[in-house]
Amino acid sequence: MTVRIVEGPFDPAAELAGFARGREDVGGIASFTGIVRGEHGGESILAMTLEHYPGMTERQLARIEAEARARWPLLDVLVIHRVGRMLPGEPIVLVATASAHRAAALEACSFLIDWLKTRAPFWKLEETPSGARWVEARASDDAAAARWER
Amino acid sequence: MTVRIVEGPFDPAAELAGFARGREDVGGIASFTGIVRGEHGGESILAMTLEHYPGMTERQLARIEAEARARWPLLDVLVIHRVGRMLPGEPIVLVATASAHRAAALEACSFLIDWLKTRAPFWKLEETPSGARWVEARASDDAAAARWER
Amino acid sequence: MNGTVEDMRVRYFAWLRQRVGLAEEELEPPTEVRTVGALKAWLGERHPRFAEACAAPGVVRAAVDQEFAEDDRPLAGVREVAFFPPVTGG
Amino acid sequence: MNGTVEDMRVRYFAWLRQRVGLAEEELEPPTEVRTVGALKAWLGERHPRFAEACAAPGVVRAAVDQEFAEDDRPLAGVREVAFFPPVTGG
Repeated sequence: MTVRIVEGPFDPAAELAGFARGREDVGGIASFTGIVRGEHGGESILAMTLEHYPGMTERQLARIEAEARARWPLLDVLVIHRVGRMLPGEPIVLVATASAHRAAALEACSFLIDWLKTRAPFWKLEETPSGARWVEARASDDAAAARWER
Repeated sequence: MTVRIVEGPFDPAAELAGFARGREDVGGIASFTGIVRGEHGGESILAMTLEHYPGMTERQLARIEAEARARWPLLDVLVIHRVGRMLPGEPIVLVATASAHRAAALEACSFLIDWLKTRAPFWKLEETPSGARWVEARASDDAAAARWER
Repeated sequence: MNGTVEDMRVRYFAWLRQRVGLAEEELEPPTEVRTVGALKAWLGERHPRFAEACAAPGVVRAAVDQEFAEDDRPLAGVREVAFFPPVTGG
Repeated sequence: MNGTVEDMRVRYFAWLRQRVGLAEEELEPPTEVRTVGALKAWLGERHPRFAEACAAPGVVRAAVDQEFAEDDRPLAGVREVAFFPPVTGG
Protein backbone atom coordinates (compact mmCIF):
# COMPACT_ATOMS: atom_id res chain seq x y z
CA MET A 1 0.00 0.00 0.00
CA THR A 2 1.75 3.15 -1.19
CA VAL A 3 0.74 6.82 -1.33
CA ARG A 4 3.24 9.22 -2.84
CA ILE A 5 3.37 12.94 -3.64
CA VAL A 6 5.99 13.65 -6.30
CA GLU A 7 7.37 16.99 -7.45
CA GLY A 8 8.71 15.92 -10.84
CA PRO A 9 7.48 13.84 -13.77
CA PHE A 10 6.67 10.19 -13.14
CA ASP A 11 6.08 7.25 -15.48
CA PRO A 12 2.75 5.47 -14.85
CA ALA A 13 3.75 2.49 -17.02
CA ALA A 14 6.97 1.97 -15.07
CA GLU A 15 5.05 2.31 -11.78
CA LEU A 16 2.46 -0.22 -12.94
CA ALA A 17 5.19 -2.60 -14.08
CA GLY A 18 6.40 -2.85 -10.51
CA PHE A 19 2.94 -2.90 -8.95
CA ALA A 20 1.86 -6.25 -7.55
CA ARG A 21 4.68 -7.96 -9.46
CA GLY A 22 5.44 -11.52 -8.48
CA ARG A 23 2.19 -12.01 -6.58
CA GLU A 24 0.12 -15.04 -7.51
CA ASP A 25 -2.97 -14.04 -5.53
CA VAL A 26 -3.76 -11.04 -7.74
CA GLY A 27 -6.44 -11.79 -10.33
CA GLY A 28 -6.97 -8.25 -11.54
CA ILE A 29 -5.29 -4.86 -11.56
CA ALA A 30 -7.26 -1.72 -12.35
CA SER A 31 -5.65 1.65 -12.93
CA PHE A 32 -6.53 5.22 -13.70
CA THR A 33 -4.06 7.81 -14.97
CA GLY A 34 -5.03 11.47 -15.08
CA ILE A 35 -3.19 13.51 -17.69
CA VAL A 36 -2.86 17.27 -18.31
CA ARG A 37 -4.97 18.16 -21.33
CA GLY A 38 -3.87 20.72 -23.91
CA GLU A 39 -7.29 22.33 -23.95
CA HIS A 40 -9.97 23.23 -21.41
CA GLY A 41 -13.22 25.05 -22.00
CA GLY A 42 -12.16 25.95 -25.51
CA GLU A 43 -8.88 27.55 -24.46
CA SER A 44 -5.36 26.21 -24.91
CA ILE A 45 -3.56 25.07 -21.80
CA LEU A 46 0.13 25.92 -21.86
CA ALA A 47 0.90 24.46 -18.44
CA MET A 48 -0.77 23.39 -15.22
CA THR A 49 0.47 23.98 -11.68
CA LEU A 50 -0.79 21.79 -8.85
CA GLU A 51 -0.67 23.41 -5.43
CA HIS A 52 -1.33 21.31 -2.36
CA TYR A 53 -1.36 21.42 1.43
CA PRO A 54 1.68 19.41 2.52
CA GLY A 55 0.89 17.24 5.49
CA MET A 56 -2.88 17.38 5.07
CA THR A 57 -2.54 15.90 1.58
CA GLU A 58 -0.70 12.81 2.78
CA ARG A 59 -3.12 12.45 5.69
CA GLN A 60 -6.19 12.66 3.46
CA LEU A 61 -4.78 10.29 0.85
CA ALA A 62 -3.89 7.75 3.54
CA ARG A 63 -7.43 8.02 4.90
CA ILE A 64 -9.04 7.60 1.46
CA GLU A 65 -6.81 4.60 0.76
CA ALA A 66 -7.73 3.03 4.13
CA GLU A 67 -11.42 3.57 3.34
CA ALA A 68 -10.99 1.75 0.02
CA ARG A 69 -9.28 -1.16 1.75
CA ALA A 70 -12.08 -1.32 4.31
CA ARG A 71 -14.72 -1.47 1.57
CA TRP A 72 -13.08 -3.89 -0.89
CA PRO A 73 -10.76 -6.90 -0.47
CA LEU A 74 -7.70 -5.23 -1.98
CA LEU A 75 -4.33 -6.90 -2.09
CA ASP A 76 -2.46 -3.73 -2.99
CA VAL A 77 -3.09 -0.04 -3.67
CA LEU A 78 -0.89 2.59 -5.29
CA VAL A 79 -1.63 6.31 -5.40
CA ILE A 80 0.85 8.77 -6.92
CA HIS A 81 -0.03 12.44 -7.28
CA ARG A 82 2.26 15.00 -8.85
CA VAL A 83 2.49 18.59 -7.62
CA GLY A 84 4.17 21.67 -9.09
CA ARG A 85 4.21 22.81 -12.70
CA MET A 86 3.58 20.33 -15.53
CA LEU A 87 2.89 20.35 -19.25
CA PRO A 88 0.06 18.98 -21.43
CA GLY A 89 0.42 15.24 -21.96
CA GLU A 90 2.14 14.74 -18.60
CA PRO A 91 0.55 12.52 -15.94
CA ILE A 92 -0.93 14.24 -12.88
CA VAL A 93 -2.17 11.24 -10.94
CA LEU A 94 -2.04 7.44 -10.97
CA VAL A 95 -4.34 5.19 -8.97
CA ALA A 96 -3.91 1.42 -9.15
CA THR A 97 -5.65 -1.37 -7.26
CA ALA A 98 -5.01 -5.10 -7.10
CA SER A 99 -7.51 -7.71 -6.00
CA ALA A 100 -8.27 -11.39 -6.42
CA HIS A 101 -11.34 -10.41 -8.46
CA ARG A 102 -11.94 -7.72 -11.03
CA ALA A 103 -15.05 -6.05 -9.59
CA ALA A 104 -13.22 -5.08 -6.39
CA ALA A 105 -10.23 -3.72 -8.31
CA LEU A 106 -12.36 -1.72 -10.76
CA GLU A 107 -14.78 -0.29 -8.20
CA ALA A 108 -12.06 0.63 -5.72
CA CYS A 109 -10.10 2.36 -8.49
CA SER A 110 -13.13 4.52 -9.39
CA PHE A 111 -13.80 5.21 -5.72
CA LEU A 112 -10.22 6.28 -5.05
CA ILE A 113 -10.06 8.79 -7.88
CA ASP A 114 -13.55 10.14 -7.10
CA TRP A 115 -12.74 10.73 -3.44
CA LEU A 116 -9.24 12.01 -4.17
CA LYS A 117 -10.76 14.65 -6.46
CA THR A 118 -13.12 15.95 -3.79
CA ARG A 119 -11.31 15.25 -0.50
CA ALA A 120 -7.60 15.78 -1.05
CA PRO A 121 -6.29 19.36 -0.79
CA PHE A 122 -4.99 20.00 -4.31
CA TRP A 123 -5.68 23.06 -6.44
CA LYS A 124 -5.08 23.44 -10.17
CA LEU A 125 -3.80 26.63 -11.78
CA GLU A 126 -3.99 26.63 -15.59
CA GLU A 127 -1.77 28.79 -17.76
CA THR A 128 -3.56 29.87 -20.94
CA PRO A 129 -2.59 32.35 -23.69
CA SER A 130 -4.82 34.91 -21.96
CA GLY A 131 -3.29 34.39 -18.52
CA ALA A 132 -3.39 32.07 -15.52
CA ARG A 133 -6.66 30.94 -13.96
CA TRP A 134 -7.59 28.71 -11.06
CA VAL A 135 -9.68 25.73 -12.09
CA GLU A 136 -13.15 25.76 -10.54
CA ALA A 137 -14.52 22.75 -8.71
CA ARG A 138 -17.03 20.82 -10.80
CA ALA A 139 -20.46 19.75 -9.58
CA SER A 140 -20.00 16.52 -11.57
CA ASP A 141 -17.01 15.64 -9.35
CA ASP A 142 -19.14 16.13 -6.24
CA ALA A 143 -21.84 13.94 -7.78
CA ALA A 144 -19.30 11.23 -8.64
CA ALA A 145 -17.94 11.27 -5.09
CA ALA A 146 -21.44 11.22 -3.60
CA ARG A 147 -22.14 7.88 -5.31
CA TRP A 148 -19.87 6.31 -2.71
CA GLU A 149 -21.48 7.91 0.37
CA ARG A 150 -23.16 5.54 2.74
CA MET B 1 -8.41 1.41 -31.67
CA THR B 2 -6.66 -1.95 -31.38
CA VAL B 3 -7.85 -5.48 -30.66
CA ARG B 4 -5.22 -8.19 -30.52
CA ILE B 5 -5.14 -11.92 -29.78
CA VAL B 6 -1.63 -13.00 -28.76
CA GLU B 7 -0.25 -16.50 -28.34
CA GLY B 8 2.71 -15.69 -26.12
CA PRO B 9 3.34 -13.56 -23.03
CA PHE B 10 2.75 -9.81 -23.29
CA ASP B 11 3.73 -6.92 -21.06
CA PRO B 12 0.76 -4.76 -20.00
CA ALA B 13 3.02 -1.98 -18.70
CA ALA B 14 4.86 -1.75 -22.01
CA GLU B 15 1.56 -1.79 -23.90
CA LEU B 16 0.19 0.98 -21.68
CA ALA B 17 3.37 3.02 -22.13
CA GLY B 18 2.65 3.24 -25.84
CA PHE B 19 -1.09 3.71 -25.47
CA ALA B 20 -2.37 7.20 -26.26
CA ARG B 21 1.20 8.53 -26.04
CA GLY B 22 1.77 12.04 -27.36
CA ARG B 23 -1.92 12.94 -27.41
CA GLU B 24 -2.88 16.15 -25.64
CA ASP B 25 -6.62 15.57 -25.80
CA VAL B 26 -6.55 12.60 -23.40
CA GLY B 27 -7.47 13.56 -19.85
CA GLY B 28 -7.71 10.06 -18.44
CA ILE B 29 -6.64 6.50 -19.14
CA ALA B 30 -8.27 3.58 -17.38
CA SER B 31 -6.99 0.04 -17.58
CA PHE B 32 -7.76 -3.45 -16.37
CA THR B 33 -5.29 -6.32 -16.42
CA GLY B 34 -6.48 -9.85 -15.73
CA ILE B 35 -3.82 -12.16 -14.32
CA VAL B 36 -3.62 -15.95 -13.84
CA ARG B 37 -4.05 -16.65 -10.14
CA GLY B 38 -2.10 -19.38 -8.37
CA GLU B 39 -5.20 -20.61 -6.57
CA HIS B 40 -8.87 -21.13 -7.39
CA GLY B 41 -11.56 -22.57 -5.18
CA GLY B 42 -8.98 -23.70 -2.65
CA GLU B 43 -6.88 -25.61 -5.15
CA SER B 44 -3.48 -24.70 -6.57
CA ILE B 45 -3.38 -23.69 -10.20
CA LEU B 46 -0.26 -24.95 -11.97
CA ALA B 47 -1.14 -23.50 -15.36
CA MET B 48 -4.05 -22.15 -17.35
CA THR B 49 -4.84 -22.78 -21.00
CA LEU B 50 -7.08 -20.39 -22.90
CA GLU B 51 -8.88 -21.92 -25.86
CA HIS B 52 -10.75 -19.64 -28.26
CA TYR B 53 -12.67 -19.65 -31.52
CA PRO B 54 -10.37 -17.96 -34.05
CA GLY B 55 -12.30 -15.62 -36.29
CA MET B 56 -15.33 -15.34 -34.05
CA THR B 57 -13.13 -14.03 -31.24
CA GLU B 58 -11.81 -11.13 -33.30
CA ARG B 59 -15.29 -10.42 -34.63
CA GLN B 60 -16.85 -10.33 -31.16
CA LEU B 61 -14.07 -8.23 -29.67
CA ALA B 62 -14.37 -5.71 -32.54
CA ARG B 63 -18.11 -5.55 -31.93
CA ILE B 64 -17.74 -5.05 -28.18
CA GLU B 65 -15.14 -2.37 -28.78
CA ALA B 66 -17.43 -0.59 -31.29
CA GLU B 67 -20.27 -0.74 -28.76
CA ALA B 68 -18.05 0.92 -26.14
CA ARG B 69 -17.11 3.68 -28.58
CA ALA B 70 -20.78 4.23 -29.41
CA ARG B 71 -21.66 4.59 -25.73
CA TRP B 72 -18.76 6.72 -24.48
CA PRO B 73 -16.64 9.47 -26.09
CA LEU B 74 -13.45 7.42 -26.26
CA LEU B 75 -10.30 8.71 -27.91
CA ASP B 76 -8.61 5.31 -27.95
CA VAL B 77 -9.22 1.70 -26.93
CA LEU B 78 -6.81 -1.20 -26.55
CA VAL B 79 -7.81 -4.83 -25.98
CA ILE B 80 -5.19 -7.58 -25.82
CA HIS B 81 -6.17 -11.15 -24.95
CA ARG B 82 -3.71 -13.98 -24.64
CA VAL B 83 -4.53 -17.55 -25.71
CA GLY B 84 -2.70 -20.83 -25.17
CA ARG B 85 -1.00 -22.05 -22.02
CA MET B 86 0.16 -19.62 -19.35
CA LEU B 87 1.43 -19.66 -15.79
CA PRO B 88 0.23 -18.04 -12.54
CA GLY B 89 1.21 -14.39 -12.37
CA GLU B 90 1.08 -14.00 -16.16
CA PRO B 91 -1.36 -11.53 -17.73
CA ILE B 92 -4.36 -12.98 -19.60
CA VAL B 93 -6.06 -9.82 -20.76
CA LEU B 94 -5.51 -6.07 -20.91
CA VAL B 95 -8.24 -3.52 -21.57
CA ALA B 96 -7.36 0.18 -21.75
CA THR B 97 -9.49 3.21 -22.58
CA ALA B 98 -8.60 6.85 -23.16
CA SER B 99 -11.00 9.76 -22.95
CA ALA B 100 -11.03 13.49 -22.31
CA HIS B 101 -12.77 12.79 -19.00
CA ARG B 102 -12.31 10.12 -16.39
CA ALA B 103 -15.87 8.85 -16.02
CA ALA B 104 -16.01 7.77 -19.68
CA ALA B 105 -12.63 6.02 -19.47
CA LEU B 106 -13.47 4.20 -16.22
CA GLU B 107 -16.98 3.14 -17.18
CA ALA B 108 -15.97 1.99 -20.66
CA CYS B 109 -13.12 -0.04 -19.20
CA SER B 110 -15.51 -1.86 -16.83
CA PHE B 111 -17.99 -2.36 -19.65
CA LEU B 112 -15.37 -3.82 -22.00
CA ILE B 113 -14.10 -6.41 -19.55
CA ASP B 114 -17.64 -7.32 -18.42
CA TRP B 115 -18.84 -7.90 -21.99
CA LEU B 116 -15.61 -9.58 -23.05
CA LYS B 117 -16.06 -12.09 -20.21
CA THR B 118 -19.55 -13.04 -21.32
CA ARG B 119 -19.57 -12.45 -25.10
CA ALA B 120 -16.16 -13.41 -26.44
CA PRO B 121 -15.56 -17.11 -27.20
CA PHE B 122 -12.76 -17.99 -24.77
CA TRP B 123 -12.64 -21.01 -22.48
CA LYS B 124 -10.30 -21.56 -19.54
CA LEU B 125 -8.76 -24.91 -18.69
CA GLU B 126 -7.03 -25.01 -15.30
CA GLU B 127 -4.27 -27.47 -14.47
CA THR B 128 -4.36 -28.44 -10.80
CA PRO B 129 -2.41 -31.07 -8.83
CA SER B 130 -5.48 -33.32 -9.13
CA GLY B 131 -5.85 -32.87 -12.88
CA ALA B 132 -7.15 -30.47 -15.49
CA ARG B 133 -10.61 -28.94 -15.23
CA TRP B 134 -12.61 -26.53 -17.36
CA VAL B 135 -13.56 -23.36 -15.52
CA GLU B 136 -17.30 -22.95 -15.12
CA ALA B 137 -19.04 -19.74 -16.12
CA ARG B 138 -19.96 -17.61 -13.12
CA ALA B 139 -23.40 -16.14 -12.50
CA SER B 140 -21.64 -13.04 -11.13
CA ASP B 141 -20.10 -12.44 -14.56
CA ASP B 142 -23.53 -12.60 -16.18
CA ALA B 143 -24.84 -10.16 -13.57
CA ALA B 144 -21.93 -7.78 -14.17
CA ALA B 145 -22.53 -7.88 -17.93
CA ALA B 146 -26.28 -7.38 -17.47
CA ARG B 147 -25.64 -4.03 -15.76
CA TRP B 148 -24.81 -2.67 -19.21
CA GLU B 149 -27.90 -3.98 -21.02
CA ARG B 150 -30.26 -1.31 -22.31
CA MET C 1 -33.48 -20.93 -49.94
CA ASN C 2 -35.47 -24.03 -49.08
CA GLY C 3 -33.46 -24.93 -45.99
CA THR C 4 -31.11 -27.23 -47.84
CA VAL C 5 -27.64 -27.32 -46.28
CA GLU C 6 -24.54 -28.55 -48.04
CA ASP C 7 -20.95 -28.97 -46.91
CA MET C 8 -21.53 -27.55 -43.49
CA ARG C 9 -18.60 -27.39 -41.10
CA VAL C 10 -19.47 -28.17 -37.49
CA ARG C 11 -16.99 -27.15 -34.80
CA TYR C 12 -16.76 -28.05 -31.12
CA PHE C 13 -14.90 -26.16 -28.41
CA ALA C 14 -13.62 -26.69 -24.87
CA TRP C 15 -15.02 -29.70 -23.00
CA LEU C 16 -17.63 -30.27 -25.70
CA ARG C 17 -14.77 -30.84 -28.15
CA GLN C 18 -13.28 -33.36 -25.72
CA ARG C 19 -16.61 -35.14 -25.18
CA VAL C 20 -17.37 -35.39 -28.87
CA GLY C 21 -13.78 -36.36 -29.55
CA LEU C 22 -13.59 -34.04 -32.55
CA ALA C 23 -12.63 -30.40 -33.07
CA GLU C 24 -14.59 -30.20 -36.32
CA GLU C 25 -16.30 -32.21 -39.00
CA GLU C 26 -17.68 -31.58 -42.48
CA LEU C 27 -21.28 -32.71 -42.72
CA GLU C 28 -24.20 -32.71 -45.09
CA PRO C 29 -27.28 -32.77 -42.87
CA PRO C 30 -30.54 -33.94 -44.45
CA THR C 31 -32.85 -31.24 -45.80
CA GLU C 32 -35.25 -31.55 -42.88
CA VAL C 33 -32.54 -30.22 -40.54
CA ARG C 34 -33.46 -26.58 -40.94
CA THR C 35 -32.52 -24.96 -37.59
CA VAL C 36 -29.77 -25.01 -34.99
CA GLY C 37 -32.09 -26.94 -32.69
CA ALA C 38 -32.73 -29.58 -35.35
CA LEU C 39 -29.00 -29.80 -36.04
CA LYS C 40 -28.34 -30.39 -32.34
CA ALA C 41 -30.82 -33.28 -32.31
CA TRP C 42 -29.37 -34.76 -35.49
CA LEU C 43 -25.78 -34.48 -34.19
CA GLY C 44 -26.91 -36.09 -30.93
CA GLU C 45 -27.73 -39.25 -32.87
CA ARG C 46 -24.14 -39.41 -34.13
CA HIS C 47 -22.50 -38.37 -30.82
CA PRO C 48 -24.23 -39.72 -27.70
CA ARG C 49 -22.13 -37.55 -25.39
CA PHE C 50 -23.15 -34.47 -27.36
CA ALA C 51 -26.78 -35.47 -26.83
CA GLU C 52 -26.06 -35.88 -23.11
CA ALA C 53 -24.60 -32.36 -22.90
CA CYS C 54 -27.55 -30.91 -24.82
CA ALA C 55 -29.99 -32.51 -22.40
CA ALA C 56 -28.87 -30.14 -19.63
CA PRO C 57 -30.46 -26.71 -20.16
CA GLY C 58 -28.23 -23.73 -20.93
CA VAL C 59 -25.02 -25.73 -21.20
CA VAL C 60 -24.52 -26.00 -24.94
CA ARG C 61 -24.31 -22.68 -26.76
CA ALA C 62 -24.18 -22.22 -30.52
CA ALA C 63 -22.73 -19.86 -33.09
CA VAL C 64 -23.77 -19.72 -36.74
CA ASP C 65 -21.19 -18.30 -39.12
CA GLN C 66 -19.37 -16.99 -36.04
CA GLU C 67 -22.37 -15.21 -34.50
CA PHE C 68 -24.12 -16.41 -31.34
CA ALA C 69 -27.36 -18.16 -32.30
CA GLU C 70 -30.38 -19.66 -30.59
CA ASP C 71 -32.08 -22.98 -31.38
CA ASP C 72 -34.59 -21.36 -33.77
CA ARG C 73 -31.86 -19.89 -36.01
CA PRO C 74 -32.40 -21.13 -39.63
CA LEU C 75 -29.50 -22.92 -41.29
CA ALA C 76 -30.21 -21.98 -44.91
CA GLY C 77 -26.97 -20.89 -46.59
CA VAL C 78 -24.91 -21.41 -43.45
CA ARG C 79 -21.32 -22.59 -43.84
CA GLU C 80 -20.18 -23.01 -40.23
CA VAL C 81 -21.92 -23.92 -36.98
CA ALA C 82 -20.09 -24.14 -33.67
CA PHE C 83 -21.12 -25.62 -30.33
CA PHE C 84 -19.47 -24.81 -27.03
CA PRO C 85 -20.07 -24.35 -23.30
CA PRO C 86 -20.65 -20.89 -21.77
CA VAL C 87 -17.60 -18.70 -22.33
CA THR C 88 -15.09 -18.09 -19.52
CA GLY C 89 -12.48 -15.71 -20.89
CA GLY C 90 -11.04 -12.46 -19.58
CA MET D 1 -9.99 24.54 27.74
CA ASN D 2 -11.83 27.84 27.85
CA GLY D 3 -11.46 28.60 24.15
CA THR D 4 -8.22 30.58 24.53
CA VAL D 5 -6.00 30.30 21.47
CA GLU D 6 -2.30 31.15 21.42
CA ASP D 7 0.28 31.19 18.66
CA MET D 8 -2.07 29.94 16.02
CA ARG D 9 -0.77 29.52 12.50
CA VAL D 10 -3.24 30.51 9.78
CA ARG D 11 -2.56 29.30 6.22
CA TYR D 12 -4.10 30.27 2.90
CA PHE D 13 -4.06 28.27 -0.34
CA ALA D 14 -4.69 28.76 -4.06
CA TRP D 15 -6.47 31.98 -5.05
CA LEU D 16 -7.30 32.74 -1.42
CA ARG D 17 -3.55 32.93 -0.75
CA GLN D 18 -3.20 35.33 -3.67
CA ARG D 19 -6.12 37.51 -2.52
CA VAL D 20 -4.89 37.72 1.06
CA GLY D 21 -1.35 38.25 -0.20
CA LEU D 22 0.04 35.82 2.37
CA ALA D 23 0.71 32.07 2.47
CA GLU D 24 0.60 31.99 6.26
CA GLU D 25 0.72 34.12 9.37
CA GLU D 26 1.19 33.52 13.09
CA LEU D 27 -1.66 35.07 15.06
CA GLU D 28 -2.98 35.34 18.57
CA PRO D 29 -6.74 35.80 18.17
CA PRO D 30 -8.60 37.32 21.15
CA THR D 31 -10.22 34.87 23.56
CA GLU D 32 -13.72 35.53 22.21
CA VAL D 33 -12.69 33.96 18.87
CA ARG D 34 -13.69 30.43 19.77
CA THR D 35 -14.74 28.83 16.47
CA VAL D 36 -13.68 28.64 12.83
CA GLY D 37 -16.59 30.92 11.95
CA ALA D 38 -15.52 33.52 14.50
CA LEU D 39 -11.93 33.29 13.23
CA LYS D 40 -13.14 33.93 9.68
CA ALA D 41 -14.95 37.07 10.81
CA TRP D 42 -11.94 38.26 12.78
CA LEU D 43 -9.55 37.60 9.87
CA GLY D 44 -11.97 39.44 7.58
CA GLU D 45 -11.33 42.61 9.57
CA ARG D 46 -7.60 42.32 8.85
CA HIS D 47 -7.97 41.20 5.22
CA PRO D 48 -10.87 42.85 3.35
CA ARG D 49 -10.47 40.52 0.36
CA PHE D 50 -10.71 37.51 2.66
CA ALA D 51 -13.98 38.94 4.00
CA GLU D 52 -15.18 39.38 0.41
CA ALA D 53 -14.44 35.74 -0.41
CA CYS D 54 -16.17 34.55 2.78
CA ALA D 55 -19.29 36.52 1.87
CA ALA D 56 -19.99 34.13 -1.02
CA PRO D 57 -21.50 30.88 0.33
CA GLY D 58 -19.54 27.65 -0.04
CA VAL D 59 -16.42 29.24 -1.47
CA VAL D 60 -14.07 29.32 1.50
CA ARG D 61 -13.37 25.95 3.05
CA ALA D 62 -11.43 25.37 6.26
CA ALA D 63 -9.18 22.77 7.84
CA VAL D 64 -8.27 22.62 11.51
CA ASP D 65 -5.03 20.85 12.33
CA GLN D 66 -5.16 19.43 8.79
CA GLU D 67 -8.69 18.06 9.00
CA PHE D 68 -11.64 19.55 7.10
CA ALA D 69 -13.73 21.64 9.52
CA GLU D 70 -17.00 23.54 9.50
CA ASP D 71 -17.68 26.99 10.94
CA ASP D 72 -18.83 25.62 14.29
CA ARG D 73 -15.55 23.78 14.94
CA PRO D 74 -14.09 24.97 18.29
CA LEU D 75 -10.55 26.33 18.23
CA ALA D 76 -9.45 25.37 21.76
CA GLY D 77 -5.95 23.87 21.62
CA VAL D 78 -5.71 24.24 17.86
CA ARG D 79 -2.30 24.98 16.34
CA GLU D 80 -3.07 25.40 12.66
CA VAL D 81 -6.07 26.57 10.69
CA ALA D 82 -6.12 26.68 6.88
CA PHE D 83 -8.51 28.39 4.46
CA PHE D 84 -8.83 27.49 0.80
CA PRO D 85 -11.27 27.22 -2.13
CA PRO D 86 -12.93 23.88 -3.06
CA VAL D 87 -10.30 21.33 -4.05
CA THR D 88 -9.60 20.54 -7.72
CA GLY D 89 -6.94 17.82 -7.78
CA GLY D 90 -6.74 14.50 -9.51
